[in-house]
Amino acid sequence: MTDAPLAPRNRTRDLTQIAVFAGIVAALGVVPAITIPGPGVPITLQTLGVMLAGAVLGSKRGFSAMLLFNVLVLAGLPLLAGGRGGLAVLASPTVGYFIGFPIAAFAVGWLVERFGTPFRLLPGILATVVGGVFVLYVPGIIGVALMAKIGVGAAALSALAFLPGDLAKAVIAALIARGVHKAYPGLISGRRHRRKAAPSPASAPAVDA
Amino acid sequence: MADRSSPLAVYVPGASVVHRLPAGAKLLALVAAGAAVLAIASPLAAGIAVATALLGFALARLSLRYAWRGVRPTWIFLIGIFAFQWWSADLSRAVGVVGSIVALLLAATLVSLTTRTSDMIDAIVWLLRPLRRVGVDPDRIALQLALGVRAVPLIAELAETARQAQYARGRRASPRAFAVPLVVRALRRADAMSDALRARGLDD
Amino acid sequence: MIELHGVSVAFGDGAQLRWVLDDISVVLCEQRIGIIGANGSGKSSLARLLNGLLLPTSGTVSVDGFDTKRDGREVRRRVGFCFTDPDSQIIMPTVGEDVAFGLGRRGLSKAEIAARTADALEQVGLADRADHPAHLLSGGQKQLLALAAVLVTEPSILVLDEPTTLLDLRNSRAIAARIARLPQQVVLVTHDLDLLRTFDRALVVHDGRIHFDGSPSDAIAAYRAAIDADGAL
Amino acid sequence: MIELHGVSVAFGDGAQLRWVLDDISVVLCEQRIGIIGANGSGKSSLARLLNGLLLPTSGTVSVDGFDTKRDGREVRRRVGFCFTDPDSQIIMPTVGEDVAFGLGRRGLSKAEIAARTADALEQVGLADRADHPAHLLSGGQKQLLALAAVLVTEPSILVLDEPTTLLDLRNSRAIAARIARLPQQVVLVTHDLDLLRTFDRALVVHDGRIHFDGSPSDAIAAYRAAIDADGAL
Ligand SMILES: Nc1ncnc2c1ncn2[C@@H]1O[C@H](COP(=O)(O)OP(=O)(O)OP(=O)(O)O)[C@@H](O)[C@H]1O
Ligand SMILES: Nc1ncnc2c1ncn2[C@@H]1O[C@H](COP(=O)(O)OP(=O)(O)OP(=O)(O)O)[C@@H](O)[C@H]1O
Ligand SMILES: O=C(O)CCCC[C@@H]1SC[C@@H]2NC(=O)N[C@@H]21
Ligand SMILES: [Mg+2]
Ligand SMILES: [Mg+2]
Repeated sequence: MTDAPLAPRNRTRDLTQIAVFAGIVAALGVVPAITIPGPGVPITLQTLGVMLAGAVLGSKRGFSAMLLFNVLVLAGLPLLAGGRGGLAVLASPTVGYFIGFPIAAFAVGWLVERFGTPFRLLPGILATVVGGVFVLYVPGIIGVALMAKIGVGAAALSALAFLPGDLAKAVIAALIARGVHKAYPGLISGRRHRRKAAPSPASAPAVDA
Repeated sequence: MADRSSPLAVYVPGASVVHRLPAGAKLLALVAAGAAVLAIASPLAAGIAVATALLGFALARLSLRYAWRGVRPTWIFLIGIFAFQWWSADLSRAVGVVGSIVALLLAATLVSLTTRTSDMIDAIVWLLRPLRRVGVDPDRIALQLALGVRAVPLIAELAETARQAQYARGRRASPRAFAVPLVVRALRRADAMSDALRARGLDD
Repeated sequence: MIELHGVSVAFGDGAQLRWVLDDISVVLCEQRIGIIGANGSGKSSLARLLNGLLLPTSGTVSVDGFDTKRDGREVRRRVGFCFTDPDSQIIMPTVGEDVAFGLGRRGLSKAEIAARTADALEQVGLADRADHPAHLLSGGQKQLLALAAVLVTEPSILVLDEPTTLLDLRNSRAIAARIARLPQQVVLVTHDLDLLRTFDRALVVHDGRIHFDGSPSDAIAAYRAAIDADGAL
Repeated sequence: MIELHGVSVAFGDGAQLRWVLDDISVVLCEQRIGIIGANGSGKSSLARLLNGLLLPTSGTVSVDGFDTKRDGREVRRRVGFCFTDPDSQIIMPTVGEDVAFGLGRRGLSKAEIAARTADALEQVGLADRADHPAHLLSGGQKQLLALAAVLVTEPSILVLDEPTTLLDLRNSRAIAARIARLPQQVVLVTHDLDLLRTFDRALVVHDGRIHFDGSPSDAIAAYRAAIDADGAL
């Protein structure tokens, strides 16, 4: 930690970090989304932000960041891909994915915390894939099935179209998260790798030299 | 630099009836409208809903340009939904569903345009007061919401300057060279904002 | 009154430990105090100690008898702080809301909040901008807004970390004039040596220590001498 | 040589359209050119036009005959740009990597990149910080880093937007001295009027137009007069 003289736990900084990640996911919504034929769920870069929120901030703050994002959207800010916002989102076929955002960020963060610090790439990818793809798809598919009035099987099939893109995003998110944790250590409070004889050159605790 | 005409510069000052309505009432009306819209499917009902929302714009003395701006970003979606509904049900249902979504978009836009963010946040906090008993701190939530609203243009600006800085150095963005410093800078920004908050006595 | 006793600050840990301030003891009670010094000498760190944004690694900092480590809240109520970059200080969307924001949780009536906000905006010349989107102000106006947002909370001490760096001639004159009229005690970190002319006292920070402490003109001379002694970059 | 012909720039659209620069025609061929003016007058917008960061809404900008709209890449190869806020320019995690970043994809050998990087850091006095995390530098050090990162790419024209705002006396002197020695053509936007003393030419931007164009001392006088005429803020 570079900020030893600061108060050890800074609740105000939690708030601003959460806000900033809600802002990052909003910024990713500016990238034009591609709507594929079907029930009207777009391919969007925002899932990358969801994974990042969990992988960088951990479970609780990652969850809060996405919850904040969702509340801002529902309050009417046009932050979803394509400039959508407002309560109308709850009536759209994407509602399940939308509700899944905080849950997915939590899952990614929870796994990253289990895997401990320093952040390592392969476990990181595992976390973003499990949390940011599979956990997200469960509410997402249910939402599509309900809103588009089609069966769960058909809805699940429609989600397959997202899989290649989302797997790529998961890898990119983990790569970015690794860079961020290296440049800004101390974000995840997970336990340090115990074995101090670990041969990994990345085991130096402080800023990379 | 961020596009400064982004729809986030939401509040349009005014003294109309709509402006003066309590924010809490407007929010509750919006929630009710959202629920009602789920039930609407007929073109007639949707037409009435759209007309009602437009009447609200007239009462607020806001030109139709503002109304259009609320719907514009969504048009491609609306077309998608329209086509899907037409294909899976029929034309009348497509008109009804899309019309009801447009009505709701207009209503949400109207509330945003006539309500100061701080009033909106106060209203949300007021609505959350019952949760105080289960350990929710409404003031902290208010602060969190305000910070979220602030963070959106802030990050957009950071992203734009980062893009320009790379451009100025003659290199294209690679994920490592763009995203990592951007997120780190966003975190530094969060540090600076939390310092500023604490300096203004807004910590716990 | 601000007192520092044997204050040291280190960043990092282990092999990367770096002492940024080294055994500083000083009592600040004059009305107008300037802090100057080279880049990286520790000025901002020193300023941040004064309202508990930064806590000393060793030693104590106290404001009107309140220790920044133990009574952070009391300290921050007394000490207002303005940063160099006004953008990170803006929280609410419009100018008026942003100033009023600092008055929340004080049990003030809406009318009183409005009155105080209007007053603070008046003081910095932004009275006609209350409904203007805050992030669309020019750099200079943002810096004035940041000052208003701090003044509205009526601190008894103001710490300003390079508040005029982005300003043009007219705006920096306006801020300087505004600072001159403030009733509060002011601690000002700056590279603009002209700003200190009328000050009561100036500290030169060098390499984490107080290299000189005295009148502004002597301090400026000492600062120039120190730089010349170090040789050109 | 930089040429602007009938250049106007607008931001926003519809009712929110704002003209920020208005019908500017000017040829910049002197070695040292300063741009001064009030906050929000359009200096940064003008500077950004010069390397195609900003494209004119109408009119043309060309550098050595290359149009910024059509030949953006050629223009950027010739024109190096330094922003005011050094934070937004830091791309890589450490000081050395950040400077080296601009040399990527040029087919240089690793050894050559290392040599040039070391040289650029040497020039701004950051040689001993090559492995330091870039975002933990002090503000002034970051500005020096930004300058090194641009110099390393060896542009033939340098556009600097207030590159000394965060710097102390020594560093701003050092940068001024460094700028004076540069073989390149330099266009410098600044609020620090002293920096322009030795310049060949200075433009005063006011309200989106070139209000004055001539020798630095005359330009400074014209700028002061314009501010005094406008009255205090
Ligand atoms: N969080 C941090 N972690 C590690 N080092 C830090 C941190 N903050 C500051 N430093 C280092 O402490 C030293 C003093 O920094 P400080 O910001 O106090 O300098 P300053 O005198 O304000 O400089 P400037 O004139 O450039 O603003 C610098 O070398 C800086 O790199
Ligand atoms: N992307 C943008 N969108 C809308 N308005 C803008 C944008 N960029 C700049 N402006 C406006 O254009 C005007 C000129 O801005 P510019 O940054 O060129 O001024 P400047 O002379 O560099 O000021 P300063 O001395 O404060 O840096 C300002 O009023 C600014 O608010
Ligand atoms: O914009 C919304 O309302 C939510 C969009 C959800 C899109 C989902 S998230 C998982 C999957 N991957 C994508 O790229 N798009 C879908
Ligand atoms: Mg400083
Ligand atoms: Mg500028």
